[in-house]
Amino acid sequence: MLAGVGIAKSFGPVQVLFGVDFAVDAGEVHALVGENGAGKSTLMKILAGYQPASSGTILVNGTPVSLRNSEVAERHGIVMIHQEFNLAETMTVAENIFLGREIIRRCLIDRPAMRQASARVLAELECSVDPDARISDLSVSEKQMVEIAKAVSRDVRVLIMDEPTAVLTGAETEVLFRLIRRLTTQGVGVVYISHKLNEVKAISDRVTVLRDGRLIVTEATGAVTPDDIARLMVGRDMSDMYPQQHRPSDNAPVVLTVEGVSVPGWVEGASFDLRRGEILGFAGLIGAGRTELMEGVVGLRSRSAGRVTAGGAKSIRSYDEAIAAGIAYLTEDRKKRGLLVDKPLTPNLTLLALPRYGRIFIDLAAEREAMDKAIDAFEIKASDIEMKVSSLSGGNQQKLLLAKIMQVEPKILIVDEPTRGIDVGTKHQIYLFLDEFARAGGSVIVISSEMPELIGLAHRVVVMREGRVTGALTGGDIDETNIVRYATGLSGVGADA
Amino acid sequence: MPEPSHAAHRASSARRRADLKAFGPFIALAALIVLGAVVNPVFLTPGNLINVLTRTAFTGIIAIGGTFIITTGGIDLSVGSLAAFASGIMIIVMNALTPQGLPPFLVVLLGTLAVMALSVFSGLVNGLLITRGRIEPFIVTLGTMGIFRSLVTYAANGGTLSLNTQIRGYYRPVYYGDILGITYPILVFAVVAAIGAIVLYRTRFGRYVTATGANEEVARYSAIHVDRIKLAAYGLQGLCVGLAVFLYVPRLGSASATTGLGWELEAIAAVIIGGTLMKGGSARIWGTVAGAIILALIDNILNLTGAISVYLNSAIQGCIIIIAVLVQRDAKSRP
Amino acid sequence: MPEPSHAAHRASSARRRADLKAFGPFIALAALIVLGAVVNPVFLTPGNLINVLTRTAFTGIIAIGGTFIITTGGIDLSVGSLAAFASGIMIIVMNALTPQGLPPFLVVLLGTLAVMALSVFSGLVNGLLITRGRIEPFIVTLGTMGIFRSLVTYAANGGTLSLNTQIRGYYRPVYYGDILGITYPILVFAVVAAIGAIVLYRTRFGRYVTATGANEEVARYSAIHVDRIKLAAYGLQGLCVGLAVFLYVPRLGSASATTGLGWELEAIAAVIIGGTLMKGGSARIWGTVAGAIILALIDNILNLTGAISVYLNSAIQGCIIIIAVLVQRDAKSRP
Amino acid sequence: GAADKKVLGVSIPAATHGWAGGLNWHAQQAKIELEKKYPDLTIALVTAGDATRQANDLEDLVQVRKIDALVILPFESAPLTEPVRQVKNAGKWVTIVDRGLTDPSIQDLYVAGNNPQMGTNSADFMVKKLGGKGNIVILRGIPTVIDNQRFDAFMDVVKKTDIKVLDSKYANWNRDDGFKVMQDFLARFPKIDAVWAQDDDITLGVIEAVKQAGRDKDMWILGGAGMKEMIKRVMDKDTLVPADVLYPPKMIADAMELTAKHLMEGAKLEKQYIIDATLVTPDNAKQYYYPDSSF
Ligand SMILES: Nc1ncnc2c1ncn2[C@@H]1O[C@H](COP(=O)(O)OP(=O)(O)OP(=O)(O)O)[C@@H](O)[C@H]1O
Ligand SMILES: Nc1ncnc2c1ncn2[C@@H]1O[C@H](COP(=O)(O)OP(=O)(O)OP(=O)(O)O)[C@@H](O)[C@H]1O
Ligand SMILES: [Mg+2]
Ligand SMILES: [Mg+2]
Repeated sequence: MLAGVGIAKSFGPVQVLFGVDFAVDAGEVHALVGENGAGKSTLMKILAGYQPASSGTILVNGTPVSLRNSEVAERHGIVMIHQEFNLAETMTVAENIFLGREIIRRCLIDRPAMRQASARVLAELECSVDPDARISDLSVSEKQMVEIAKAVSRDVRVLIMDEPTAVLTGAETEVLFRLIRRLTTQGVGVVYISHKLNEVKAISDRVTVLRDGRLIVTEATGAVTPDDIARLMVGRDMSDMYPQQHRPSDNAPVVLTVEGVSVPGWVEGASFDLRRGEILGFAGLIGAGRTELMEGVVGLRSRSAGRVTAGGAKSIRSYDEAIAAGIAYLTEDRKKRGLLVDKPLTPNLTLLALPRYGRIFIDLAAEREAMDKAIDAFEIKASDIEMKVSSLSGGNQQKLLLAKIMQVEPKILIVDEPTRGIDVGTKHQIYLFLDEFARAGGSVIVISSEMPELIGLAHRVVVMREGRVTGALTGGDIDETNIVRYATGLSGVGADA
Repeated sequence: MPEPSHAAHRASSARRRADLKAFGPFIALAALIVLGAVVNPVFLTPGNLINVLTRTAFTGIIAIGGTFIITTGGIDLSVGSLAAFASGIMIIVMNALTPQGLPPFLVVLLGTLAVMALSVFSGLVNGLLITRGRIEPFIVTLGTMGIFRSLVTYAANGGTLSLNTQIRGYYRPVYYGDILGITYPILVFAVVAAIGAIVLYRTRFGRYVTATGANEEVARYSAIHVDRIKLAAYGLQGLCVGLAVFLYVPRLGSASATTGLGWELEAIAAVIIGGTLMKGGSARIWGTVAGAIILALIDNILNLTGAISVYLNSAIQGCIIIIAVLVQRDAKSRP
Repeated sequence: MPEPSHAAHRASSARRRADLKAFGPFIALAALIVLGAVVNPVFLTPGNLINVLTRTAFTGIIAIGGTFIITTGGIDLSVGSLAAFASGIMIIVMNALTPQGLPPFLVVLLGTLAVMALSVFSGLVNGLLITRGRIEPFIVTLGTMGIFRSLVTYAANGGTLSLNTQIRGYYRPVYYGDILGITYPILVFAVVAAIGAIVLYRTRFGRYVTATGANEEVARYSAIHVDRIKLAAYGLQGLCVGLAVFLYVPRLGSASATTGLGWELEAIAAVIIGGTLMKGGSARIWGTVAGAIILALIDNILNLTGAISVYLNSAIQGCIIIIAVLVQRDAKSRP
Repeated sequence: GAADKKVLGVSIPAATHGWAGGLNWHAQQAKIELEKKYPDLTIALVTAGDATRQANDLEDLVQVRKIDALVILPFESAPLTEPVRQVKNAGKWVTIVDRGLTDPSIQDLYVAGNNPQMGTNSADFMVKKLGGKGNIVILRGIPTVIDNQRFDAFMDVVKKTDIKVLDSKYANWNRDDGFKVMQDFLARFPKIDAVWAQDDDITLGVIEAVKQAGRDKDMWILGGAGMKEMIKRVMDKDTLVPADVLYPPKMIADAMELTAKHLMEGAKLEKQYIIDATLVTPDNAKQYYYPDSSF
């Protein structure tokens, strides 16, 4: 249906794609996998008309076409959901969903019709977002659902999804899969980019592996295991994904105490504590309020009640105080809150920890050195150190963000969706990194929508539902069924009778 | 609080906040009206209010166009100069046509057409320099601001261009005439605002204007021709200036280097006081209307009292503007 | 191409592109100098160039402060009025101190301190209204623009405040004096620009200013006190205005309602012509310096020739400004 | 020969309001005529939008235009005193027009309009026509020394009579502001016998406002400067505009002519030429009517 033959792409002197062939047929789900920076997003942007290829041919139904821009591509029924959000923040959900193809009645925009149509698509996605809500008021996962709604509400024949589930929980992923299956039965071809290989295994018919801008293989998914895929991606055998768990001793000192924290509108009286050397997971469905709780804990959001103490007697009220107490928070929204995407890598890396680079003047040499170290330590792939962050691949941006947070050498690390958009190989390294961090006496709070991640990594898991802590699981109790029971209100505090 | 209403509550409270936000300028307006009534009972007489509203029409109409510009994330500093230039050309054209023995209606019509064409063209020139030339709107319109004003000064030989008295008599009612006590400029202003609101909120073009200002990249990805939208917005601003000139010329029947001086700041202030965001992406046409009226009322109230040293006029003006906006910010932040 | 040089080549080409961009304003400046030399050979005489640069100092120094403001994503329309107000207060203070029999040095020093305190305070008031009051900078500074100008009018009773001639004689060299032919205002301007560049590019504060303008939310999540940074930027702008006033007062020795009229637009224009982005997050101090000089040169070149109708002065000015920016845009887009 | 070539520098405010526009027109007219009359004379005419820019212009005139003499109508007196002194110190002839410097010893020639006299003459006429009593409103110019001089002189006269000044506001020598302020005065004061608008640009706006309110039979307006439309009205015995007080922008042309004459012919000049703020009434209006002027 849609095919690229010999697609090559260079940014200036840097070549990122080398003669890649890729095709998606009607009614199939074709997964595209590869390491961070392998060129997946770039390839798809070319096939969807967002970027011109340096060379190569694009075929639609066997005829060569020139996709000058996304408008032309869309006329061919090619629709792409981007890895980074493409929503106008000051506009409403319905306005965004229909942007560029408003429903017109008697020369005017038919708002009720658009609202209804949006509500219908959102309902199909089992998403409870109000079509009249402003995008800026939504959480990342809700934004992602809006992106999906925006794409599928179009007249689509080829749907390209660039890591749609990076910020979605299991339940939503299920909904998405049902939607994909329905689309394929209608003859829609789907390209599915993901770093979650079990998802790839579950949903796709074929899988293509890209490494360093080169096509490695295209296979029927049935013929390979997730481990095979991982090996093809990174070019070597993958060891165990999660590090060997070590439990911190029960009498390890408590380093962070959170008592009755309420964040107006989002969180009601949440309490928990964190021990030295512990990795504490936070689970919950979208909208459970985990992000808001943590932002309230570190002082980035105002609290209406509650105390947060870390060693000292004084309650932490501002992000400054949190940083001073050795707490650092990694945001889930890297584009809006994490990185200055129009700036080069170095100023981004040191922004949070800038006081460490001089009281008044910045030690540029030290900064450069830190950058080099970070590139090594986090394997950030950047063709030019002076390039803008927005030119980094999604996964490399995430690595940079993690490196930025680590610059303050925190004792307590709160990471919100830390592996969002990270490839399997690097994910493994991040897990190792967090584990080592905890072993060395640090403490970690992990908010994750990936259940296996929490189960594999956390010593203890706190579950939230609709702004309240509903329970905590330890040891052998940490499994999917339990988490889901607490997260959906079948067990725990406030369980539905 | 019962569980199910949790999310609903959040959403509705957000909406309530948004509503209050939209009401901000009107609250400030109401406060100002009360102040006016206290300062001098004459303030509330229909005669005075009609006068003030009629005067508001020029900058008000220009500010409607300005709302579009600012919503795209741009700015137009040239509107006041353009108004002067267009007034001058309109007078020259009509003066040239009058001796030809054409019926006055036709003279005014042709003059008006000339003015509209000129204004839209000038707006488009701004737009082209901004979109094709990739120059900051601030610089482009600062440049054309000087150019237009120079041109009218040149056309008037440094002095005044005066409309032929004969045609003036015919054209005069366009400013001074009324229907049931409401003068034409007020009516035109109301109609322009209504059309502006419909275009901005109910048409594709309006939606694209908002999207362009909200996020150009997203707009481009949604197959919106961002440059064309911006160009059209500047053209529209030109059209609004043309309309304002059409209403302005019959008032004094003349144009000079001082015509329209400072209208650009007044128009922009009206837009911002009305609640439109300077950075673009969010528009409030009716807020702009309120903003324009607020600015006119401040002048009026100051003229209606002798209590304040004339030297301090602009200080009072400045304070009221800031307070008017503070009032709405306050109204907004209340839950 | 052998592999190892690959990366090096890449880096250098990117850097070259960035360099060209930064050179834009300087190319425009060079073009203007050539134009001046062609129009009148006297243009290139040291006497003329020194004159022009000396004049540039006022708005130039203000524009350095403006670069910080605009980099945070703000704007300050009140600088011209503040300059007038501060000049007035400085004159009043010095006039009041002179009869006290203090040594002139002390009189000037106290006057200067008063002016600095007042200017910084006024800048901070702007900053507070913007950060605490959550009002658009455009509105706040439009308001204070009126307020400051009113206050100087009031202080001067609608007329002119003139500096005591006795102290004037002593103070005069601050504008007219020189070291090796370079006048003090030029030296101060150069020093302020250098300090500005160091602060903006090499200090934490400068980095925070840029981050705030680039993305306020990211800055907040990086533990930056966005409000304090903005406040400091407005305070800094005040300081720059104070310095400009310190150099300005000995020149004309008086202040009135028309002092510093239009300096705000000139300062902003200098910043934008220099390549700083209006939307914030990207600063070019040396570009601003070039921008300020460009604007002064345009005036100067217009005075070099009698070929153009005086009515068209601002038209030529407008055209040159637009062309100057077009030139740099062009230089940028070339590979 | 080249030695005889002379440059006369003329620095005036830009045409930002009616009177200044007239000034520009007359200056340009005079430039054309004088350059024709004296082939060896070049006139460098520059205009400035504010005092600072005018000071810049002076530097440029001396430095790059190499003038031999300067005719200047200062934006404001005090701020330009020092810059003009610099010109004088550079050995140039200096003619000051209209607004005297704070140090009169600088000037070689002073061609003066008389602002206080304008206020006094206006007040005298008003007192006479009103019979020493009545209600008046005043529309002032922009806050400057000139405006203060006119206003203070006017008030000195009026204070001694039973004329009541209801209020005075700035109308910025701008007809739109004149219209606006007058509309509000009309709304505020039910009984106004006369208006002192001080400037014919403002008068234009005032007339329209008064007409609109239908009160053109109840009051009359006294402007000033000698705009041709106003002189015409006076000539035509318009009851709304019974008189005008001259403040002719043509004074710049006179000053240029005198200076040129001195420069080219070595003519001896008086130290001072005062141009009176003559009261224009229907009797003498004809001689002040220049229908071709832009002002
Ligand atoms: N505009 C650009 N300028 C320069 N280099 C770019 C640009 N866009 C992408 N690149 C580079 O192209 C390479 C491929 O990026 P791409 O985004 O396609 O990777 P990806 O496979 O999608 O990775 P991820 O899994 O992290 O999203 C990266 O090295 C990236 O830095
Ligand atoms: N600015 C806002 N205004 C109104 N509601 C908001 C806003 N931001 C978030 N919410 C709501 O708050 C709830 C909690 O947010 P969020 O989805 O981030 O929680 P979470 O537990 O972190 O979930 P996630 O898995 O998505 O990170 C959501 O229902 C969301 O709609
Ligand atoms: Mg990608
Ligand atoms: Mg979250």
